[in-house]
Amino acid sequence: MAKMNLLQAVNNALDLAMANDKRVVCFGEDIGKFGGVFRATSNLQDKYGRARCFNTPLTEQGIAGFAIGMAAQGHVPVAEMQFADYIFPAFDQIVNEAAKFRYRSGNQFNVAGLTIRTPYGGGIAGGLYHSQSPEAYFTQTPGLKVVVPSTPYQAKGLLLAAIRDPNPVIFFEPKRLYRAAVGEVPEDDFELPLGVAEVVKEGSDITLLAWGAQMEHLQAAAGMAEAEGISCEVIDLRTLLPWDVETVAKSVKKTGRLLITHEAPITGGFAGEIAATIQDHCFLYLESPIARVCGLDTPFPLVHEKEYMPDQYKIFEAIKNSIHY
Amino acid sequence: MAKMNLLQAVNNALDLAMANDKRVVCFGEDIGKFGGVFRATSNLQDKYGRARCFNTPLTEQGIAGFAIGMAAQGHVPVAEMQFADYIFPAFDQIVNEAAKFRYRSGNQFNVAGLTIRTPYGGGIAGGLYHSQSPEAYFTQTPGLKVVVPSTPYQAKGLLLAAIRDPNPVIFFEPKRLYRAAVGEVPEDDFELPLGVAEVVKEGSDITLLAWGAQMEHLQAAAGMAEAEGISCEVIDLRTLLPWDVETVAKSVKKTGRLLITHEAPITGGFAGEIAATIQDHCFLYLESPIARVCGLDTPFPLVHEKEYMPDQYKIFEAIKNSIHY
Amino acid sequence: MSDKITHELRLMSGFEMPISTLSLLKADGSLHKGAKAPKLSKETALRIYDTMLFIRVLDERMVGAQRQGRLSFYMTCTGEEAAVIGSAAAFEDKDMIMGQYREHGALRYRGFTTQQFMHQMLSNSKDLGKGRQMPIHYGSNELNYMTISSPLATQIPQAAGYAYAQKLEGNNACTLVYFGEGAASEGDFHAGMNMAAVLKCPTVFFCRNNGYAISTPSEEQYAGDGIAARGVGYGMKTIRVDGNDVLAVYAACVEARKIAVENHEPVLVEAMSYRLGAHSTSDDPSGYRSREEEDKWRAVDPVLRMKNWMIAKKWWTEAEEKTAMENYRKEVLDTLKATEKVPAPALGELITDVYDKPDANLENQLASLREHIAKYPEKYPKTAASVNGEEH
Amino acid sequence: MSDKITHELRLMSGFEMPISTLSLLKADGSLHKGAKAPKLSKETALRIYDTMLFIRVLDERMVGAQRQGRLSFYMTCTGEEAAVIGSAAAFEDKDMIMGQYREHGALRYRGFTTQQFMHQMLSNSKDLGKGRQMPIHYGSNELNYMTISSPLATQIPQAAGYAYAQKLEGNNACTLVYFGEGAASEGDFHAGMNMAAVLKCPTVFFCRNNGYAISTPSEEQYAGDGIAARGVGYGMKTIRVDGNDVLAVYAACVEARKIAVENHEPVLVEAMSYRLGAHSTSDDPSGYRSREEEDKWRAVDPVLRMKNWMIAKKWWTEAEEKTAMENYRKEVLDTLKATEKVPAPALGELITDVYDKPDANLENQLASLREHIAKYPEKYPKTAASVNGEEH
Ligand SMILES: Cc1ncc(C[n+]2csc(CCOP(=O)(O)OP(=O)(O)O)c2C)c(N)n1
Ligand SMILES: Cc1ncc(C[n+]2csc(CCOP(=O)(O)OP(=O)(O)O)c2C)c(N)n1
Ligand SMILES: [Mg+2]
Ligand SMILES: [Mg+2]
Repeated sequence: MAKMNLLQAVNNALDLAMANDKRVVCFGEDIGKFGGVFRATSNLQDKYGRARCFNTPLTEQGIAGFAIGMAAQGHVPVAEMQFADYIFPAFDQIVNEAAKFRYRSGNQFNVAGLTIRTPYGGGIAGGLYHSQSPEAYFTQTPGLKVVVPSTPYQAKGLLLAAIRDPNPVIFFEPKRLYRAAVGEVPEDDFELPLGVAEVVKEGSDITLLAWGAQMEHLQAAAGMAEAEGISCEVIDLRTLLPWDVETVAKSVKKTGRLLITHEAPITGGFAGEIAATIQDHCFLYLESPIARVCGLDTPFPLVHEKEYMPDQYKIFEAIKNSIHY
Repeated sequence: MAKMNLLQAVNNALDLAMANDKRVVCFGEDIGKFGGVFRATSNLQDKYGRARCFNTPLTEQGIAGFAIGMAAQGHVPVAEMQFADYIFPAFDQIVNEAAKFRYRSGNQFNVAGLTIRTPYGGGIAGGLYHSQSPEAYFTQTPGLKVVVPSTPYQAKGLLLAAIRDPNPVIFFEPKRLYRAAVGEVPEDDFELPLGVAEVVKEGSDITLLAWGAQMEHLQAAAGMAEAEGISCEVIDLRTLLPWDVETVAKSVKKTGRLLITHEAPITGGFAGEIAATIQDHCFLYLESPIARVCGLDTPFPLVHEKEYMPDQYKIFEAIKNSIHY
Repeated sequence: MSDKITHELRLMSGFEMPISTLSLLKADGSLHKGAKAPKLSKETALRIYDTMLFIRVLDERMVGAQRQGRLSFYMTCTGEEAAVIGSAAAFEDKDMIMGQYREHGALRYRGFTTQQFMHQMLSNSKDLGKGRQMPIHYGSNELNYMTISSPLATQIPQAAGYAYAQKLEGNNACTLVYFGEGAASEGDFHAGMNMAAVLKCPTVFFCRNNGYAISTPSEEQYAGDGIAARGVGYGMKTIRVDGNDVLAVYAACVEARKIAVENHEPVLVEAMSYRLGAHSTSDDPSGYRSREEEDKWRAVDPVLRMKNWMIAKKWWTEAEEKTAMENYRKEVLDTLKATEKVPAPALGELITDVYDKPDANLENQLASLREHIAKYPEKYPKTAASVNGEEH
Repeated sequence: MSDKITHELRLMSGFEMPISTLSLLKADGSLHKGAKAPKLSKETALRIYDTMLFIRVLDERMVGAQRQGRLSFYMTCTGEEAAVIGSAAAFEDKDMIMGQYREHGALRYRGFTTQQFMHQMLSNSKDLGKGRQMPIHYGSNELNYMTISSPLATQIPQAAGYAYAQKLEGNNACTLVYFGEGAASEGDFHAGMNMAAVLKCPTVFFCRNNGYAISTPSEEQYAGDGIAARGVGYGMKTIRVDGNDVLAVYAACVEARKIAVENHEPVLVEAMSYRLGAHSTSDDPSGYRSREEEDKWRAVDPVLRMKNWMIAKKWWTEAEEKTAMENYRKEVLDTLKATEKVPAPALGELITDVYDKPDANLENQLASLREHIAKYPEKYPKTAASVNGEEH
């Protein structure tokens, strides 16, 4: 075990992936010599050469298309989108191409090796275009896997699993935690399974669900609630597509209550999908409406970032509302 | 009143909009001399000249960006995306630019005049790339309005309202109904309000909700259910963003049951958002889980189109399940 | 950037010299004065020409079949056979081909059988694509021919990436990617061309400039000197050829492949041609172009031009032509007829290949669907039988 | 397309003649032999130079303020002042300017006040953008300067559309759009340039080629003859200028604007320059480029070059320079200090301008938020006061 922050965990996972499989190739804007604007790819060019770790021209649609082509050939591209806010020019390549590659060809071709990494989320004074959490834009797309780690440990284990998973994976990294989250991470190669949620803490009164950076707020709120005698079961979803309905439903059948939180705007966010599914699976068990504590239905505002964010106080209030419904 | 099919209603709305406001300009791939691959813009170039109705080069991101620029200047662009399946290259311009234009500038600038029209949906043997219903990709985006008509009457009234609405509007046209849906449409200029759902038929046992082409299946299913003595309240949502929570919630409080249907894959589709919101608003009134009858979580398959579609039989079965829960 | 400095203000308004077009073969099948024919064996020439004839027949018969309602959709290659087949012939089997959709000639050249064409177009259980895409969206892993995807130009940056991976692999293979002059307006074109140039990908970009994108003529598509001028702008070796001249196309592509594979760098080939038929069976060109224009191009038919050359070389006769055409007509129609009896893919294929394996969610959706179909078998005639016991 | 035919196979591998760079002014402020200075009044020259000095001061002081934590973020124009301000000066106030982000010199030239700059950078209630975007995302309707948007290159097709609308309006105005050589790799660049050329939009595309996109040098950005070569490919009148030569920039832009407005067609100007500072305050260039390289470019400083010219013309003196710099330093720091006291925008602004009016959903969200903040005022210091009665 070693102490790593989330960024180091990502860098370490990439390093191991490249060391163990020469088909693994990393590229994106500024990721070469410079090591990326967040330094997630530091030293990789020195270690593995320019052919396997390189800067691309500034074109997200090109990066995604290029990565798809490499993956179709049998290589294992790990492409970086500099910010999740800038993934949209690549949207067509991701949802129309990568996601449908295997299906449309009757499995003649696939992009098994494809992974797209991108830092997402607010809390860094980034305003409209350095704060978005666009995961729900991708969860409507069969064929993709969508993964969001919340700790350095998860970042390493899930990223290694994502790179090796035989399906295209969008890997959202919580950039607010890049340096802020520090934890013990095994130095060896290891994987955490995709599609499996983690029950972080058991409890009996309410199930609290989140992923990525939002886990921090969720756990703080759970702490506040526990202090008032509310027993919280805390779940980290980890993979959003395909998501672990079973673990969540099982928990809600036990607690009778569910709260979901994400940073993205509430309307159309992934909490809606979860709520819709769980009210169906757990209808007779629910003691109060499934609560969603999410971003407002506005673009991400710089100056009112604090007010916009679904923070621990908002979550705590919603927990109490749910309990006292 | 005149008998028109949905295509004629669209063409008629464009014609009136161009006649009444010389700032209205139509463009897109093949929409000029040829009148569009579906002929929605027939005769408009002859009538209003090449400067106001023209072919563009083949670039959806360019079309959207160009339209945004025109709208920012104060013109009223009505841009066509040839198929909704091909709207994704324009995704960044739509969700990062058009949707956020007014907000990010503090209302210094806006794209009030912008409307993007695009034919969507299956049932025409189009396979993966001529069948998609991508509305939910846009309903996560504050700042946009998303409108889907289901009849020639609505097509005209809503399109005229969309063109004149002081916000960017994505207008999805149900292409399966272009020629199949025929109805009485006022010849004069008229508008139907955006953001307001239509209660198509009152009933007391269950609320059935859809939009666009799916209304046809929904009404057929309602007919089957009524024949078995189930009284259905049928609602056409018409505008998906911002959507009419009040009308739907009021109905569900009365009937105690809700079924939502759309063609897009169930996971991440807009039915999830509606279900999540309504279970919150109507928790104590619900007598059975909110049902979603939607497309499967696969790309749109050509040969199994019939099996994939949420047709009247699937809806009918789901109505019975809900009633007998 | 050059170090060329000027002190006189002058805007460039085009090339100092417009890009010229390589042309070797005259319409009568003889060589232009000064033109040098590429090395082309009789065997290869016959294979190219045979493929041309097959494609002519296939296109003609399938358009007919579509009119009869036996097929939902079709697109022809008519007028562009020399560009498509002449280019494909210059590559090796190990090279990947990524098409736009109008390049079934290249696929045929590689050995796709008449039967395979029919399976795809009829979306049956033997279609390699499992019936999921519209007719003409062929693909074959065995033949290194990437499955066609409808969204335009997406294959262009993919071809750069594919070729880059081939370069890493070190097996002296390259990628040949086709696209229309219309698709070249997409952002993906720019992204792919520029990346290939900067990252030195062994990709041959082959633009079929056939004058139209559906109804949009090339004057409404671009204002510059075609697509070739852009290649030069990307710093890419570029050549423009007469797309109706099979020798010019072949010669340019042999050279392009050589540069791509030996220098590890991309090459752009722009073939000037004309789409003689409608855009697709859903289109009617009389709404946007004249008969006269079409006739002008019909007079420089690429197949006829090659035939004249072949006959002049005594590699081909009118009698052989007649037999070949008759045989292909019969083969195509017989195969179509027989293939109409092949059943649709099993219902289970609805959920395979979304992921490497269906997840629990998809398995549940399929199970519900099976139950539903069992209740309403008459509403789902394609799959009811397979649900009722014939399938597990 | 040209009718030029060749029978000899030859690939083009670059321009027959590389694109030359217009240069008028030498580093010492004298004109090159044979160079003709553009008509530039003393008044305009002084306004350009004054703007340069202000921007130098603003950049220097704001980088400092950012280091002190008084500002979250900043980007400088250092090294590119001649390109940005020299170009803006060639346009009329009615022309729309769409920037990328490094063109605050153009905004200043139009009259944006020091106070307005500060309001924006401090995200306060007087910021025209209502504090929603990061520092340096200026915009002013009054000054026809479109609000900056972070996603790169999106403004390029928008500028084509804006200009097309100006043409329809018939008011002899055009759109000037700035972008970097990095942004020119985006698909939107291709889309916008090609559309402007085909649809004859009065847009002047101004590429600031400053050698880097964050850490990526231009050799890893493109392989061709810069961005100018692409303009020629789109059939667009194109000129490359020495971006550190204010006279060359100004002269080229006067001509470009004339062509755009009179002929209704786009023009591309590529200004060759260098980003002397870091990409932004979040960047440290020592990780990817050498001091020597920077020094080479510092030696051809555009502001100094203009100063030398102004002094030679007796339009400017060292004494005036000293006073101007001192005044601006004081003005900038005083204004910064005073502006730090201006309160944040009211909470209600969180939901305005999403639509023309907030809908019921947004009103409800705001109402809940107010209630929440009233319960936890200490957690939301920026807005708690406004919730507790100071605001309705
Ligand atoms: C992204 C996208 N936009 C639009 C279409 C619809 N479409 C199909 S073919 C076509 C024209 C293509 O023209 P070109 O590239 O010149 O090829 P050609 O048909 O002439 O061979 C269009 C607009 C599409 N398939 N994909
Ligand atoms: C679509 C998009 N991708 C990535 C970024 C992140 N980014 C901001 S500036 C920049 C470099 C831009 O370089 P260039 O266009 O040359 O302008 P310069 O900074 O040199 O003035 C990058 C990659 C962005 N803002 N938008
Ligand atoms: Mg074409
Ligand atoms: Mg730059």
